[in-house]
Amino acid sequence: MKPILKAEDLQVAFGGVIAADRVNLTVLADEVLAIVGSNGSGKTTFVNVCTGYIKPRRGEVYFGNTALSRLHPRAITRLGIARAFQIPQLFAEHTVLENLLLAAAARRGFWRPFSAISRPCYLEEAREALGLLGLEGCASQRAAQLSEGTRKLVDIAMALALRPRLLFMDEPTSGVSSDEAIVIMEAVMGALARAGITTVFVEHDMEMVRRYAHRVAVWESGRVVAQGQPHGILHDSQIRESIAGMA
Amino acid sequence: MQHYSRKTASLAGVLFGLVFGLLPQAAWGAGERPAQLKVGVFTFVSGPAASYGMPAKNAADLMFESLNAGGGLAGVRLEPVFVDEAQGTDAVVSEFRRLVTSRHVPVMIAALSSANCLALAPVAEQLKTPMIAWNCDTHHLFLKKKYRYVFRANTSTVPEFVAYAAYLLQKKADVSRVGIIDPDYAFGHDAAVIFSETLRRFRPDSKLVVELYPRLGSPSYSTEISRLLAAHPAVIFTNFWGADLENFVRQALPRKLFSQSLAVIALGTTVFEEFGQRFPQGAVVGVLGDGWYHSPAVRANPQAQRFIKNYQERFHQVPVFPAFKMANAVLVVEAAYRRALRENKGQWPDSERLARALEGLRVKTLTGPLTLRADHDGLTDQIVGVSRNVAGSPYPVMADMVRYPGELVTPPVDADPIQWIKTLPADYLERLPKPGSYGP
Amino acid sequence: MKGPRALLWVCLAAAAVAVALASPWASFILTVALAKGLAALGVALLLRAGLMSLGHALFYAAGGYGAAYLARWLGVTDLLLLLGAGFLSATVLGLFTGAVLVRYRAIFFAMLNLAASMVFFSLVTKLYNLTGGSDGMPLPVPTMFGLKPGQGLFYLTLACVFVCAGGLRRYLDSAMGQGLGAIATNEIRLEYLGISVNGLLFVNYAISAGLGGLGGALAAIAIGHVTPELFFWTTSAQLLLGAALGGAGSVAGPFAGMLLLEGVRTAASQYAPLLWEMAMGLCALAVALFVPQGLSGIVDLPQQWKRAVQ
Amino acid sequence: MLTPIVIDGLSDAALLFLVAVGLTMVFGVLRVVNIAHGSFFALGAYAAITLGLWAGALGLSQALSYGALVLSALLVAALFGPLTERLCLRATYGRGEIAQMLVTFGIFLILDDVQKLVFGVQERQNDAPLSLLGVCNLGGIVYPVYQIALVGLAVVVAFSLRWFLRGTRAGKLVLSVVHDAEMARFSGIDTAKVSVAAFTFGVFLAALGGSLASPITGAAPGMSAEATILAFAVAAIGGLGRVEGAGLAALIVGLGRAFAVYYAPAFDRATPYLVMFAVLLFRPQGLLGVVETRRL
Repeated sequence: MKPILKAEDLQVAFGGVIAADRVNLTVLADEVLAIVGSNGSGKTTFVNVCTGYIKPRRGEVYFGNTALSRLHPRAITRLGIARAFQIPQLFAEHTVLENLLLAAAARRGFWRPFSAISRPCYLEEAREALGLLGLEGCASQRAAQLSEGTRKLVDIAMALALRPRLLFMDEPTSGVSSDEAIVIMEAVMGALARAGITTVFVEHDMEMVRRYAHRVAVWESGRVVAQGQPHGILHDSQIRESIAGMA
Repeated sequence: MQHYSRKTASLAGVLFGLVFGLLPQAAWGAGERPAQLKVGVFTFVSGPAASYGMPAKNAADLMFESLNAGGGLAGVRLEPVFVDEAQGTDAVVSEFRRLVTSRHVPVMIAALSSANCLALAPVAEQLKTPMIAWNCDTHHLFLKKKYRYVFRANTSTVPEFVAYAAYLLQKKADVSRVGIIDPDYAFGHDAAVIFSETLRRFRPDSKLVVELYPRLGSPSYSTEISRLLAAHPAVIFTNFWGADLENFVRQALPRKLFSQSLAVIALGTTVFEEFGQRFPQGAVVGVLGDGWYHSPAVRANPQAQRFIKNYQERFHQVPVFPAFKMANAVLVVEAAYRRALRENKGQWPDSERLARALEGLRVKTLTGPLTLRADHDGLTDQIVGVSRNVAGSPYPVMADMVRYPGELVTPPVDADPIQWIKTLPADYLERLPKPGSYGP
Repeated sequence: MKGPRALLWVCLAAAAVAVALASPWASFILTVALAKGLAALGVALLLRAGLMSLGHALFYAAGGYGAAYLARWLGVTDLLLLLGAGFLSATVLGLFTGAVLVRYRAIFFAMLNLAASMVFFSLVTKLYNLTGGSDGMPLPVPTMFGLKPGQGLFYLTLACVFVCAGGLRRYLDSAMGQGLGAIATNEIRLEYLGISVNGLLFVNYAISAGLGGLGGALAAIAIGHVTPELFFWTTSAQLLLGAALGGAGSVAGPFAGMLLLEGVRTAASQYAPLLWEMAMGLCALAVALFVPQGLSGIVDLPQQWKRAVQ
Repeated sequence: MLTPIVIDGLSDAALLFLVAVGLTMVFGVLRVVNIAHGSFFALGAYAAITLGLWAGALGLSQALSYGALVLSALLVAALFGPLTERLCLRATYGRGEIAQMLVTFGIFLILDDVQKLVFGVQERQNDAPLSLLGVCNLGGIVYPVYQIALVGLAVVVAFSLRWFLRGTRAGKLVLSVVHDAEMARFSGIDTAKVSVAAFTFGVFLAALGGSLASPITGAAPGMSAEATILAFAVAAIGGLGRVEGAGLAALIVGLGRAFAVYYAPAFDRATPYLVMFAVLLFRPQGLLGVVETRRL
């Protein structure tokens, strides 16, 4: 398989704390990569660097041939990299449908001052993204009124509505009951597979990793200490020990 | 989208309510003698300028009361309608329009601030409503524009500040090094030019060593006072007024500024009462006109004496000159109506006739003669003197007074004022009355 | 739902015209209030994005001064040209200040706008020879294609209000308009949708500056005079007050807010001339404490009360 | 020439600090942008002058007028602090700055008229405190001692405030509410009480600023608008909520204005705003402000 994203020699530090220490990692096209590691091992930092929220001190991330480290999140988004957040980032005062409409409009041509956002073509796309995750029922609810699980789904649906080539998901099931988590993951992963979107997800729950990841990268103190098939990695006792503290 | 139209509906209700609430309340029967004569009076009753505007409002109250007590104008009672100028120029213009069109006020005494006078004059012209400026003194008011309905019942900055310079020159004061500290707006800048140009006309060696224009309403003048002290000017000129003047004088007094330099505190008489005997001695002071409550002309005028007595009884203050300016403006309105009635055989004048009656009107005001010239500007005398404490008075009096006749210190109609100053005849100073020639 | 709304606007216009015909003063005060409403509409636009400008008097004043300078330098008296000059000068100024200020949020945005307007206030007052200082500058009685328009200014203002309100209504329904509200709730998500938040704010800042300039020019022409007071922060506070009174929720809000303010001020100066400030203050307090959504929230009140009772 | 500039700058800075410190404290504790701040400043000045004049009229020792300066600030705070907080401000907590601005602007307008009704429109002054201490000669220029003493007073206010906030139990309580109101509530602190106390204290600081400045500045209509806007500028430059920042900002603006009066008088008026603009451009949080970053 072809590499789609390549991190080379990444280094990030906050004050004295090293959050990424010479990270080299490749994401392959069409794979589902899980990132695991204990709290503070640098997983979210990696996502933040790849999506432009944090600038690395050294090193570079390439998306195809494009270097990402100097780009704004919005520029990276327009290249085809979308992101879902650990804490859902929604427009709280808008309805779910309006949230999705904004995402659809953002992809198709946002800067049209006099064309209504509720145009059929945007509506269709927004509904489609909602449908992928089974959210049709709450389309007219205000985002602020949703349950945490639904907020997570809407957050992911917005990322999906951008029709990215690569999607980062930061702990899609954290803060959600384990019953709900399975339902969410089943819906999300199914939708991603159908849409053919390369996915990187940060995950605490090894069960989820075992079920959905094609490949796993293990983080420790800002480094990738191991990567490979979920089976091999998750059975390595040393690695299990190092990530034991996280679950 | 339902809620939008409901909102719009409720807003429409609000709009309708407002709009009809504002509709004029009465129809206007023109021509005949009204039941009462409303007079618009524009002054500051709030904000920093209220320290000038309020005495004027008080004066207007007294004057209208005494006019009504004397039977009003040919039996018509007068009623002042006050407008606060502190609402801002747009509101002042709006009120002017409202008074004219909705409340049928046929004549206005407006305004205190020069900005408001300049803004209201074209409106008065447009609405064909006689307007009598009572305190604003920018000489730009009548300089380029000719008005049919706008008159000024007091003088402009030119005679006012030529008078102070002339007084210094006549007294042969040392004017080689002059320091100026004026408020930072037209009044201050204009006065500085007029004062220093007049000095330079007769003493070309007179130099401006320091020129400061602190912002209006500065709470502290410490730095400015230090600079004045360091520059050692022989003369310090200021036309601060109101709270600014009090602050400046209070802060400068302990720092001996006024013993180091001869001070010209143009509006000093307005704070005599506040400072009492602490007011700097020997400072050149005046009243921007002839509105000095203790001048021989005022003492000889029983109406003025009554006014002062009533004012002190009611407001527990002496009437400072803005009070006289307002009182005199009310007298101008009265005189104009009386003249119009006389010239129209007792028929009540419309605004056109009233405006014609104001042309060239001569009024014997509380403080002296006033003429409305051909350019509609007022012509009055200028009283200047020095501050002096005398036994038996809790606050200083004006001593060494001079009363410059208006026509001697005012440029002729249509003359460019600065050019006029620059070409004053060499014997000009000798032709003026001498300091100390007026009053005891 | 388009029908009833359009009908209401037509009724409003008819009411305004009727009042203006009944009393020339009413047409004047309506002109000024609606002109201020345009500026308040600009302020409300930024309020939607959660940004509070304490310096929008800058653009209101720039509109007035722009028109005054055109008249002073080139002797222009044509109403449309004067308006254009006011609108353009404010918009250009808005483009410059906006380019810098849209990077700031919350109280910093408010403060920087305030600082910008106060710097201009100081300079306009100070540069006496250039600006007329605190005495200000006159504007000519305007002409329209060589004719004296009389009531024309009022109708033109009304037309401006309708064009701007209608345009803005459509704009607010667009993605850009909806994006404004999104800025208030979540900028980060907007960036991660590929939208430049600062770019969007910049566009809106320019629009709001333009609206301010248009309103300022209309008011200045109606009043016939401009003074530095227009730049002072209390003018900004008044515009903000009008916008907040009306509520940022509908485009009619700022106009209603400004009309209410002018109405209160006028009524106060008629019945209690010494207490107009207090009347306006009470008005502000009442709305802030009891009608948090502004006038456009009044319709929701009975429901809220019902809920409170239950 | 430098000595008078520095002295004038310092004494101006002292006044500016006294104007701004209450505003910045209230923002720091309550996150309230208080437009009515200037009104309390002006009320403090009016109260101090009135009390001082009364004392004088009653034939009491003139030295008592120094006591009147503090007493009047206490009175204004006791009268207006709890009332304003309970009746008006409390309803706006958590409703964002716009509601707060509306409420405080409303209070500002109302108090402006109250001032006018109670104290009239003529400027009021009582310079007994100014004249009692006499004058001194510094660098060839005469200064009133009170003006120099005011610099010391401002420093005292700054340090006692620092001590209060950092060194006393009450201060720490206040700071804990600033730091995390939610947390404070969980640990059993009555945040409502702290809010009233903190706002009243802020009003006290504003009124104290006004009363201490009053021997120099007097009191007149229009004073509140002026004070509010200056306080905003100084507080924003220093970093809203930072007492030390207000001190630093007052120094910069004060010295800047003094230099402007000597070398560029055209800009003295714009100095606070130019400084504010320049500082906020490069440090939007103000000189000593802290940036709050958001975690994703």
